[in-house]
Amino acid sequence: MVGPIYIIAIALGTAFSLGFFKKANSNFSFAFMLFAMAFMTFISGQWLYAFLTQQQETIQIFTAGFKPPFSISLQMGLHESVFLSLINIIGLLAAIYLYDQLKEKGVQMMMIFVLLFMGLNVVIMTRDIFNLFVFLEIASIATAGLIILDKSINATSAGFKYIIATGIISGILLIGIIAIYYFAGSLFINDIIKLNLIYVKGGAVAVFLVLIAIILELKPFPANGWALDVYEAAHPGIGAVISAASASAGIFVLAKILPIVGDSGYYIIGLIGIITFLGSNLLGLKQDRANRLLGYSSIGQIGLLLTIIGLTPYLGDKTLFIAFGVLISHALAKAGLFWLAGIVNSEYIKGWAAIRRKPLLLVLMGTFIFALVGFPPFPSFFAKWELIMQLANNDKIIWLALILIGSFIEGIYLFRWFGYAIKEKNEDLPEFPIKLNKVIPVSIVAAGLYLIGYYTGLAIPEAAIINYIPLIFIVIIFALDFLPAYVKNSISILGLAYYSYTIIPAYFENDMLRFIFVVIFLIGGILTFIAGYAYKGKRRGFYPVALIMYVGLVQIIQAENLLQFFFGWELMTAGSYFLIIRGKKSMAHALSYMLFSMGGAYLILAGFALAQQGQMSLSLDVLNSISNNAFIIISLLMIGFLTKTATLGLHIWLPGAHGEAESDVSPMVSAILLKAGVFGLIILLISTIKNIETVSIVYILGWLGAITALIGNLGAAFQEDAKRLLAYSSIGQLGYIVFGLAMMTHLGWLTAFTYTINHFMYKAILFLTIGAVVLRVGTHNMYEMGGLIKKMPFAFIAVLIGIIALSGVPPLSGFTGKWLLYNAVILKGWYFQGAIAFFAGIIAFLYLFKLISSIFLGQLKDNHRNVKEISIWFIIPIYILIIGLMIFAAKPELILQPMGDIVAQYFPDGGLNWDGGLATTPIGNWHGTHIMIIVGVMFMLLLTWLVVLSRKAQKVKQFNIVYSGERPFTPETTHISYNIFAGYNKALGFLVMPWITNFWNFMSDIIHDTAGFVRRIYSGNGQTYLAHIIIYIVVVYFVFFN
Amino acid sequence: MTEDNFKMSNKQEEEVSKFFAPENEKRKVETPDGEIIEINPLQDYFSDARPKVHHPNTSKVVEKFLNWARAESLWVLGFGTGCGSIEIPPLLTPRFDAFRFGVQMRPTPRQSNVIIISGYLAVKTLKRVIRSYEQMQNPKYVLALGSCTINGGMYFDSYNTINRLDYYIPVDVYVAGCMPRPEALLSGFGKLKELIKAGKGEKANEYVEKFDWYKANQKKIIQDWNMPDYNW
Amino acid sequence: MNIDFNKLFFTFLGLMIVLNWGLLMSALMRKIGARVAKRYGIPWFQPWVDLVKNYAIRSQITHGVMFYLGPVFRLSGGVGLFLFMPMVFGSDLWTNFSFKGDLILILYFQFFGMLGMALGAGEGGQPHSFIGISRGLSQFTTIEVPMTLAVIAIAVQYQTLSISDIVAAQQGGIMNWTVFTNPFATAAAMLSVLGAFGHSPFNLVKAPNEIPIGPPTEYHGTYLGVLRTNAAILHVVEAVLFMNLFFGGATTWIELIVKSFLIYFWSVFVGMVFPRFRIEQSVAWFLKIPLILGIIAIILL
Amino acid sequence: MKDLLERLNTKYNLTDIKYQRDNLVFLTIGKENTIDLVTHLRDYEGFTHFVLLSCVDWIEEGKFQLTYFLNQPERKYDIAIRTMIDRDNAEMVSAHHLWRQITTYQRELREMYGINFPGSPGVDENFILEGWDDIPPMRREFDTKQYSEDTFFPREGRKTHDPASYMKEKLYPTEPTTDKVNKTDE
Amino acid sequence: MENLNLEIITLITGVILVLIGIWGLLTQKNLIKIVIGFTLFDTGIHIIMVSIGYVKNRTAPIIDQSVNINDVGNSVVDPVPQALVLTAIVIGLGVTALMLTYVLKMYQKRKSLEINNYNDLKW
Repeated sequence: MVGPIYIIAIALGTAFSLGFFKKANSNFSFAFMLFAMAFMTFISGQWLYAFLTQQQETIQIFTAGFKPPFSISLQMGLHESVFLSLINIIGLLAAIYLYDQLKEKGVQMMMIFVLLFMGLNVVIMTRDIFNLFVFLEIASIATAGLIILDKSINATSAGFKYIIATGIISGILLIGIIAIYYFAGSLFINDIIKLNLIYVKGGAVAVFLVLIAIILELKPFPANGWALDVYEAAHPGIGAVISAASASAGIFVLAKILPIVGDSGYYIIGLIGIITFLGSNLLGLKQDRANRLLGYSSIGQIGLLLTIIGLTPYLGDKTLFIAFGVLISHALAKAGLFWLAGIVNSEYIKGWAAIRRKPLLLVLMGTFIFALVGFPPFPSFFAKWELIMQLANNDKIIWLALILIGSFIEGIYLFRWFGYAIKEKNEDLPEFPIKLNKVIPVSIVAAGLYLIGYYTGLAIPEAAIINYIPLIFIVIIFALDFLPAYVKNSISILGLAYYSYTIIPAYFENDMLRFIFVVIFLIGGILTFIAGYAYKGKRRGFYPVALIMYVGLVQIIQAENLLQFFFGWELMTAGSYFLIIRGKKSMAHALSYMLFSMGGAYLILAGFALAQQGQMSLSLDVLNSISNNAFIIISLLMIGFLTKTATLGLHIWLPGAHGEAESDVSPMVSAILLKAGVFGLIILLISTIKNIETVSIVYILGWLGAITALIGNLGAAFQEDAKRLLAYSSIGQLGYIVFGLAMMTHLGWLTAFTYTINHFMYKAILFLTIGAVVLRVGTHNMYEMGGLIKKMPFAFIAVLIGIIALSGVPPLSGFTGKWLLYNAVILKGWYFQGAIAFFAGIIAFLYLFKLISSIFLGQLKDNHRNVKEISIWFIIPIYILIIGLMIFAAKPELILQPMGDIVAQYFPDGGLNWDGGLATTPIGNWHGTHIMIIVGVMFMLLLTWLVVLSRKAQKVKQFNIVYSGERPFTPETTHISYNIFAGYNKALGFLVMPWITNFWNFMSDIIHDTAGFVRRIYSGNGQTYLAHIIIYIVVVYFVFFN
Repeated sequence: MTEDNFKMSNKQEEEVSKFFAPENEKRKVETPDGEIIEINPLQDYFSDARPKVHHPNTSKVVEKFLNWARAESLWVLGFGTGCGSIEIPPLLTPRFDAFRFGVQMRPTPRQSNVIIISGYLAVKTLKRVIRSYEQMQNPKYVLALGSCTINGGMYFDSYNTINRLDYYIPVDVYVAGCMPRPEALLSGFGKLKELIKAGKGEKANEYVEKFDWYKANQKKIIQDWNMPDYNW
Repeated sequence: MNIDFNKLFFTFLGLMIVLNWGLLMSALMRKIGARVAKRYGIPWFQPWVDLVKNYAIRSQITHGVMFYLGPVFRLSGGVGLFLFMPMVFGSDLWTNFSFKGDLILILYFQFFGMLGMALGAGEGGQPHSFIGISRGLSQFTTIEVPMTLAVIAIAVQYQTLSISDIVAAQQGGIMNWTVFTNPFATAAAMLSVLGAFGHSPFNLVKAPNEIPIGPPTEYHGTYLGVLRTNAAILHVVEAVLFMNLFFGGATTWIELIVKSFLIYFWSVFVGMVFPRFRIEQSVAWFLKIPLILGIIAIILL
Repeated sequence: MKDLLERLNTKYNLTDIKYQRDNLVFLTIGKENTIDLVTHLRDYEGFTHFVLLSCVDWIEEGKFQLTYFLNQPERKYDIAIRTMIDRDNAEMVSAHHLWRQITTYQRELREMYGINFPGSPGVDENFILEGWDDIPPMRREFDTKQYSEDTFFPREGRKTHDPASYMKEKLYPTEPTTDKVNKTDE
Repeated sequence: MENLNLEIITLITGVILVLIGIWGLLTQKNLIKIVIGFTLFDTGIHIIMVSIGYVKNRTAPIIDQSVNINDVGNSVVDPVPQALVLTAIVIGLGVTALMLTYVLKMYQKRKSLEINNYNDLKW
């Protein structure tokens, strides 16, 4: 094994010998330097390997043969090796990345670069506090030297601010060190630790000075203006090094000296950390320059790490795992993003739209963003999970809340940025050159993130059972992205079919509840995929993300423990986010979807954490036995799930997200995805049936559901956009489902299940059909269509059946749901809610009529005279669903009876009595088949009669209408569709005023304005930043000693 | 009466086209697929089918019964042309009460059986009358009111008022006078009922049989004939 | 499913009775209206004549399949309501295909015809039809709110969703009728019935002089005959529904005829007195007074 | 009213002033000053209400006489401004910028007399006559009776009487009279 | 004053220098003066370091004849701070040099030594 001392030796040797090379030999000198960096990486990696696999003991290295305190000592342990490896790998990759710059600047710059990493390496390894100072200084001087790499005036002035600030900080560190020496008489950290200087008068100040200096090196909010300038102005390659390597080293140093401070330091560090985390992310909200945004994010992540360190006493032995997970995600993702910034070379985040010309880079960016925010399968996901769980176990609710809020705010700007990258206009953006040496490091860190994420997952027992095989399938699909769409479509369908084949039969045997949902998810997925054949071209990126969503959904079903559930939930969210953002105008909608989903997910996370508190288990059963805080826990989880079901107040993301999505994505995200929220609610309510708090919560939930149904339907009635209309309709329908579940009776739940199945079928039919029509006619606006029945009879029939079913008119299956609903309402005694729900159901007629008549009836427009029937690939799934709908309508007992058995497990009383096809409740009965037959026979008889009477009718064309003696001239002026419910709007429009949208906008404005106001502290003047540092020290001093 | 001579000749079409409003002219539109198609409004939006003769029921008894029903249920199109239109509303007042005789007003030609040409008929109005008349369904009757419909009345020398209604649409009953009082109108309804019950209310078929003659007359005075030959 | 021909026969007979009674009733109402205006009015057989005349129209046009199906839907709605409505209480033969739990079915089946008709008229492409339909749907949705509250109130009061059972519970004296046991629900329902029958002040759906007859503008001849047949049936059946729910039902056809006449007359009576509402006025009106009455009815449960 | 006219007289050359009533006056002004006067009356004298625009065909003099009829709502004055324009190549400055409703009158005059009002919105559109291609019917050289006979299939046997003598004969048939038929229309 | 011995004096001098340095850093607008402020601050720290290592009545930590070899621990001042201060001075020198380089570069680019002219980056 190569001794760690050689790292220093090699680095120093390289740095010195580089001086001998001529400028002309820059390629050779670069190779030389690269070799040195690689060797340093190798050494640290080899130690890491040894520690991980061969139970290597921690070793101390005494320089010059003396023992401390007489000599400087280095230490090489597991932690050191991890950090060294991380830093050196980043250094190596950064060197590759900076090839052009280093070569251009020559050997001096290479020297500085190597020296920086030498400094960082020693900082990690050293156990001598003064040595620490020296190498910190070397590192920061080297950094300042590297900042000049970018010749712009901004970089220079930022570098000046940086060096002034670090100068002050190191001065303070120096005073602290010398004071420590004065009190301790030693510079050897291990010795100092033993002395407990913090309890010595004066010694405490010394320790404080060291501590604050190290913390200031980590750029705490708000004393960090100098660092932000550097992040913004320095070359992105340098920014990456500062953000990833230097910050990691700083964190390690802090951890190293923390024992000196003792337990009293944790609190202050935690406080500083959380303030930094929240403050920095908050200010990041207003930021529109990419590099500076990255700076804010970096500081925020470091703040999170500080918080984690500060919370060590509560996190116990999990601290390392959590900190490591967060740090590695941060370091790799941030390095990657900075490097990407260097490639894209755009000052403003809107300019990042250029990145999507290179899909690979976009994928990499997505990887980093999702890793930063903490999505599976990245290490930060598992770290965050453990963090939240441990905080909850230790009753640190406020910390938990603050961390989640901070993460949420970070998500806002990161996803906004990502949204710009995917969707902002990029036609007039400049081209950027793409170089292999720049892409390779980025790719390597991205791959590293996945790999480490996988292994991190293995480290948690609950996560270890997650089935990664479907994800591998997705990776394969992703790798096949160059194939044409139909091939990938076929592969995806086969994959889903095989997936269904492997898991559905088992559920059919054992668990009907999950069986229903898994059928909706997977069979629904297959059906919607069939429609994908209608698309030409490659549909880049569509199949992987769609499959991610389905895998996530199935994970939710399969989940045996909370972590697995949450894993699936986040996976589903990520996949659906990508699906939604594929729509033409859906950037803002995808963002609001993501934010609501993220907020909901964090609430769920908090709820899970509190639920498992004190139960020493993560299995889903913990929900059964929530004891304390039950009200809060159930509310949190419920609100979390309600964001997915788009219940009133949390619904504003849905219309845009579903309305703007692609034609075959809308049914995926509406008919299928929303059911995830329903499933979550069901799981929650099943588990908490016995809980006393549930009663009051479901009462509120019932009202919410009913009002959601009303507002959703009313909103739909005033839409002019066909897909938005359907989206609002989804809100209303989900309101019914929530209402049914909230009743907590047998019939109520049966209603909810019926609606779930029905909504899946008819909303899929409607969305697929309307989507297909939209594909043909090229507009969403209903008033621009009309008279398409002559051109698209199949589509018309599908929509007709869909709306008859949706509206609940007998004899189709919608009536099944309505009949159950009213029985349930009357037996439950929720009359007002029932009346509201009924009113909502009737309003459905308004929008359904508008939907079908504006599109298919009335006047055919000029430019649609030649449109064709909707694509056969849409017709196939639509008619399969129609057959399903018909079967459900004619033989409801086929599904209702087994569903009744499921519900009876939880609500044994008050179910339906079945006698053949006759369903009976205490207050009435109903026979679906008979009604179908009676209505059908009657209809056919009457039709026959009319046909006999008027078989010779003359067929006429569309303008052959009564027009008061005149004649119509254009179809546009003859077709009445726009705002046809104006009178209704006058009377009831106040109900659909965008109160809720306004509320959320107001919230968003408040946060953004606060950010805009607070960030004025960063005046751009170096002296102000110094003043910040000094004031900060004073303030923290008083906090620390109080 | 073949299909060919029913359609307008090219020359006719050209002559007519100079009066067309812009909406009537052929226009080019872009389909959603980006293809350019030409729209010919008159052909694409209007049925150009020829009206058919609808023969009475072969069974005399049935036809008699149906004629009785038709006579007892005269639905009048609410269409006022000249000064006579002011004489129609009193029909519905307690003084005259045409409802007694099964006369009711309908607002749409599709549901009406009787059109009352109530007085002088300007050329511009004639066009609307023809449209409305053609939109009525087969057993349909025309009740012409006032001397203007007979020979032009006091407008016999007007440049813009027709003189003889029966050159343009077949008239069942004339009610003379300038203006005839509502009593006379009621008597006209009585006459019409007699005609219908006698099976003589087949003017609708006559219109179809002498279609070309009627059309020629109509087109002679309606210069901007911007509609299909039969308004279904 | 074994077909009970006896039942079918009586159902058909009942349909004929209802149809003819509906036609006669409409004639009577117009006669009464005429007499109020000091006119002689139409002959009592005028509706039949009109019906025969309409079926006897020789020529017809069609705008398309849905246009053709619209009246069929509409008549199916009316006949379907009849089929599921128990007509004469205590008689096996005159209860049609009603079953225990038909109340909800009937509430929703009303829409079957409306929706079909709206679609048919929509394919006609007539702008006035669209206006009429939008008004009709707007108004009908709000009518249903007080109506539903009333229905829920009595469904809870009698703990059943079966019309027959509701009628049964009202037997045994006039004081057992819902109108006395639950006056608020009855009031709410009787106000909403004004809108359901579509007489003034709630007749702007058809508003003959404003938008020529609204939805059926394009319908004529046989179609119109079908629509008129439906109107006759529907008016009686709806009156019977209210009779069954609030006025103790009927044990004989005579009672049914008298009661349905009075219920229908109520809406005609109001229509004689009040002028027409605009759509936003009628929507707002139904959401004010009848709704409050309905809410009181629920609160009092 | 008098002082109004005095004021106007100082600015414009008014001729043929004729008082119909105390508050209604007809006056004539040259074609080129007409719109100027009308504008002045509207803007400074409060004649904000435009009543009508009419035309008389003086075929013998080869002129059309246009009359702009204005009303002053405050003091209830009416003023009618006449102007003579050439019959051949009849053209008048449009006043649609003063009152939008005047376009209707101008359209009518365009159709009925063939007077052009360049720039008036929609002046060339059909007003009452759809597709008229003869000389404008209100011009006196247009023989409307001839046109009617040529076009509208006159019914045979029409008789026209002098109402006075015809009614006298009808009512007092005992008096010996000769046949007073003036004209027989074929 | 009896207590006012050398170590206190140096300590106070050092603290005063540090304070002057900070004052200069915070208030001076000229880049050069800021750098001077920093050097003052740095020097002050060095003096503080030295003063901490000083023990009254002891000699310099150079082992020669003047020092009793057996009583080194009690007769010389602590050598470590003095060793440290050397390193610190070197580092301070490096930092100062770098700062001046920056000032030079900034001046070359914008021909101004006002720090207020270099706040393009903010927020």
